[in-house]
Amino acid sequence: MEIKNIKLSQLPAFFDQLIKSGKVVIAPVMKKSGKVFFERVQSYSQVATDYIQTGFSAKSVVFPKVEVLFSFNKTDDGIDIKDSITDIPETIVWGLRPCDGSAFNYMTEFFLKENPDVYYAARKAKTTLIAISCAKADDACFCTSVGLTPGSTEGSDLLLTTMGEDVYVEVITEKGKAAIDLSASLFSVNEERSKEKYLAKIDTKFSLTEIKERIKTAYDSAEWKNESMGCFGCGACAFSCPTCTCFDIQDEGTQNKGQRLRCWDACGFGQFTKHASGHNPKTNQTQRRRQRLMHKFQYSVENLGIVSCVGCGRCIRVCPAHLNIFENILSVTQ
Amino acid sequence: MSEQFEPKIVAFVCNWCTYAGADLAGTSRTKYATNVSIIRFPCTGRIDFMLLMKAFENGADGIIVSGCHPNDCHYTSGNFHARRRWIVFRSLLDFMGFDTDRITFSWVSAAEGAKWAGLVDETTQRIREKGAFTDFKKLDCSTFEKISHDAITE
Amino acid sequence: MEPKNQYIPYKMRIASITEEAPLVQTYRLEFVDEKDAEQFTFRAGQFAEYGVFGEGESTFCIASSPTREGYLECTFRSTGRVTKALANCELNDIIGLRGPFGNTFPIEEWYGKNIVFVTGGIALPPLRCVIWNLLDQREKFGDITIYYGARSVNDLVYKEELEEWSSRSDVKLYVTVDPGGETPEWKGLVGFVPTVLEQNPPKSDNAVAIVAGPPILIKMGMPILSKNGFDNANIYTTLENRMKCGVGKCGHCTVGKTYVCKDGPVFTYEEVLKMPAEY
Amino acid sequence: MTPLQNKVAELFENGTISLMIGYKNAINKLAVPCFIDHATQVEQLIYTPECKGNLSVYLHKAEIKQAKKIGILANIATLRSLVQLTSENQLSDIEKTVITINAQNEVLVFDNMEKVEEYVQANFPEYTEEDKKLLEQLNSMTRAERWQYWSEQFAACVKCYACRAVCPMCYCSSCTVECNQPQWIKVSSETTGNLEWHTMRAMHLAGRCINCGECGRICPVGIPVHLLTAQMNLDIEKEFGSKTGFSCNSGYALNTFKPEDKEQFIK
Repeated sequence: MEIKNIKLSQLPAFFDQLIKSGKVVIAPVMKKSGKVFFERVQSYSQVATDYIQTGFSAKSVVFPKVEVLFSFNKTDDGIDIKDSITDIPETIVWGLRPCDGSAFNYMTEFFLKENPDVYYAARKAKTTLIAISCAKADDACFCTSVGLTPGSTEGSDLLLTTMGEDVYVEVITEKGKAAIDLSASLFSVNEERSKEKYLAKIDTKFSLTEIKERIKTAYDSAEWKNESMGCFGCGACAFSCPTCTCFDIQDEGTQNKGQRLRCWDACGFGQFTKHASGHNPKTNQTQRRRQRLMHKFQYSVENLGIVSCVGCGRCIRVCPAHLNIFENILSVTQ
Repeated sequence: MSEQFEPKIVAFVCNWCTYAGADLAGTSRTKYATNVSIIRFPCTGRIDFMLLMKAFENGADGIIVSGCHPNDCHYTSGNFHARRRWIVFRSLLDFMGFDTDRITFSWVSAAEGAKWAGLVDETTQRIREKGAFTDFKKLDCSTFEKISHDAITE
Repeated sequence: MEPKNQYIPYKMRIASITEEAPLVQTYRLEFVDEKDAEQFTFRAGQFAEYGVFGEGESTFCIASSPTREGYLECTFRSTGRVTKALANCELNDIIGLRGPFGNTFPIEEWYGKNIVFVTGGIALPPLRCVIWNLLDQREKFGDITIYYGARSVNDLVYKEELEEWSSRSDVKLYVTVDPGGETPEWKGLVGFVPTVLEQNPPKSDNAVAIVAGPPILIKMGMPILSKNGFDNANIYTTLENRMKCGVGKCGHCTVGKTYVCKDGPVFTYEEVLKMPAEY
Repeated sequence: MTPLQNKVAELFENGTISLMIGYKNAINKLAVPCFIDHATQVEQLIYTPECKGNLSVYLHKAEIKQAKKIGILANIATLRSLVQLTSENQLSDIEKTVITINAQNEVLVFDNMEKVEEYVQANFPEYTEEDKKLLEQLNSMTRAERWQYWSEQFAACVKCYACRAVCPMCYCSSCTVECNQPQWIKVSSETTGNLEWHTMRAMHLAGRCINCGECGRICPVGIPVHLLTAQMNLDIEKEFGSKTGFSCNSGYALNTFKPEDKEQFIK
């Protein structure tokens, strides 16, 4: 891995080069509500710098909340179908956290390993991820418990760590290299150093190896009921989660002209598994929340070998009932 | 000669008064604007606000909602309930910044064929001056552009 | 090579429509594009996503046998938005089809064995595909026994084919209707499928059983067969959960870690027992 | 043990309640709902200014209803929703004991709704300063500005339906958004559909919303959705003189009428 250095004061200049490259730049922006969200920006002045975590993850860059799969148009001699994969712009995501970066690793594995998803593939190929390591954390952060750190490089293309007046730049992939090559003169050579001192301190909440072992038998735990009692069955946790990939396919328009869309869906919704006959295999919130948590820590490990929770803490922060995923996991694996 | 904008007006009317009033306007050969499409309901109490939203979503430029005068409801009180609902709905739309002038509420009895004709003429003229209703379309353009091209979270 | 876009449907023309029962219809579908027809192959047990443009997609098994080439058939009951729109389609209308998806019944492994089918209601279509597949190569199999039940006489599907099967000497057919669903003319059995199965137990030696039906029939039927000496690995079922994508992505059909759409829909009782009972 | 914990333990011991819905400590200094079914667990119970969540929404849950005798720790908003729910005949099948803590930090136990109603009427809450300010700001805008404001807000909505999920008044077992024949509200989240969803929600809650503000507080994208129903309540009070969550017999403003209702816009 190549290590570079850039002066903290030069970051805006680097950012301007990214904008000038004509690519779409998505960065965290502080909204009026005081929450920070990823948004398309035009200059560095719009970018929020003082925040712990964005409200939603950057997954929408590769897995938008609504995506047109194809459009159709009935004609005299049949029906025209036009897919929508063309026209995806080159995109740079600035300022995502290392946990979010590693979430892209999971998403890529999930979407592309088996039955590759062409829409994801097309978007991912055109996305560059510039991560910034965390100097601050709050009680909801638990990346260190799921095998990551506030300075993990997994999944990102470039990782920036502020060290006083300097920014320590880890060039992880070719895409990252291409990004810094846009303003090569701003970067100087640097040698590998420990980032430790500049990273947020996050206590581990549990031992991942132990949890992975124990959750194998946790399905029947009586604690699920108690832990899910507070769950309202909304989709806030799933929609804000960087690794939740469930979606719905819906047609909009008329039978003559319209679009087939895919849009985010959440396993917490009561209707998520309901059959046309009215039969619902998952009748209560206990089963639904168990599915979500077991998926993160058990099923994705069995299917893909990856724990699909990255410890970003978003589901804890957005939960209307303030349910806490790591406390839930701890209690059901007791 | 420049093409004049012809608005699409949807009228939600009750079966017993306004529909009969409109019928009277027709049988009396009263001339009035042809922009209106009438949808007949058993009672104004049945006219759900979502129907009005859907009409706008599907391309209406203006809406007329009309039924029996107070105390004349075929079902005794349907229009009283409707009136309360309209008061609230109209103030909600206003609070959301929706142009409430695009919706005309009225009482037209079975004998008021002339009132009906005048109401349609007046509404058509008002909407014609306002121009096409594009607020919803603009919203969709902006989100779809965002969704498919910018791919951003918000 | 670019991977195929799995969300773009084939265009299918409705070639014939058969009324099977109240609200239940069978459509015969033919590919609009001949190139698609050449490429498309499937095996017994697989399903597809049938879509009405502008309304959405719905999931059913392919009801025709792969041994009958040149067309596909699907049988569905109109209950929801999509199936109702589908039922409103007319002859020669074009609908979308994605698939085939999922795994298949291991028919080659069954050569020389006795086969028992247990099914109810609108779950006969997925097994009809298998039944014809076997009947079209009848000599390769031992006895074929079919248990089929429906809510009422009217609700029995494929009435003509049931006639045909019952008149064949090489098929043993038990047709039953739920108590109260019989008509004065009804000469068959009356009783729920599991009851009929218990009263007329199939022989388990050198046999495999296939159970398909509403979840309740699967949950009740498989233990009965198991108790009758069938090896759990020789009892097959086809699960059907709510599905959207068909390719193991959308998450609707999961039973624990299992995606019914790509790991199934065909499972053995042995596999089902290892899964949570969320189907 | 705090007075609250003592009181709840006592209620368990004398058999008044078999399930207690309260709050316990959560991370980031927040309070999370907790469900206690035995006197030995009462030490988890807290009551702090952070206990904002409206617990009455849990009374609609089948799992909770199974418990025969329910104790519920209620802040003033929760008390109001209990009153409103009672007036809508939603709580008649539940044997409940309501516990609240007043401004003097005394633990009060109400064993019937008349007492709750009396307490609510004596302590009827005003709109918060923040909400008042926001409403004033919005009302002083031009129509076009308000449209702009709400369009931007609704564009951010992701249709997670958390606003519906936390609302004690949203108790329908099947919601209009889940109806797809016809599809009233689009499933995908785009602005018109989002606007229709919020319009529908506000209309269905107008005159029933008890201003707890939960929907706005918990919105993951920060849309102040509670302002819609808050404004509706102001209008309804002005037009029809009815207050929500004020009396157990008041019913619902849009479910009734007066022949003398006034308006200026019906021609």
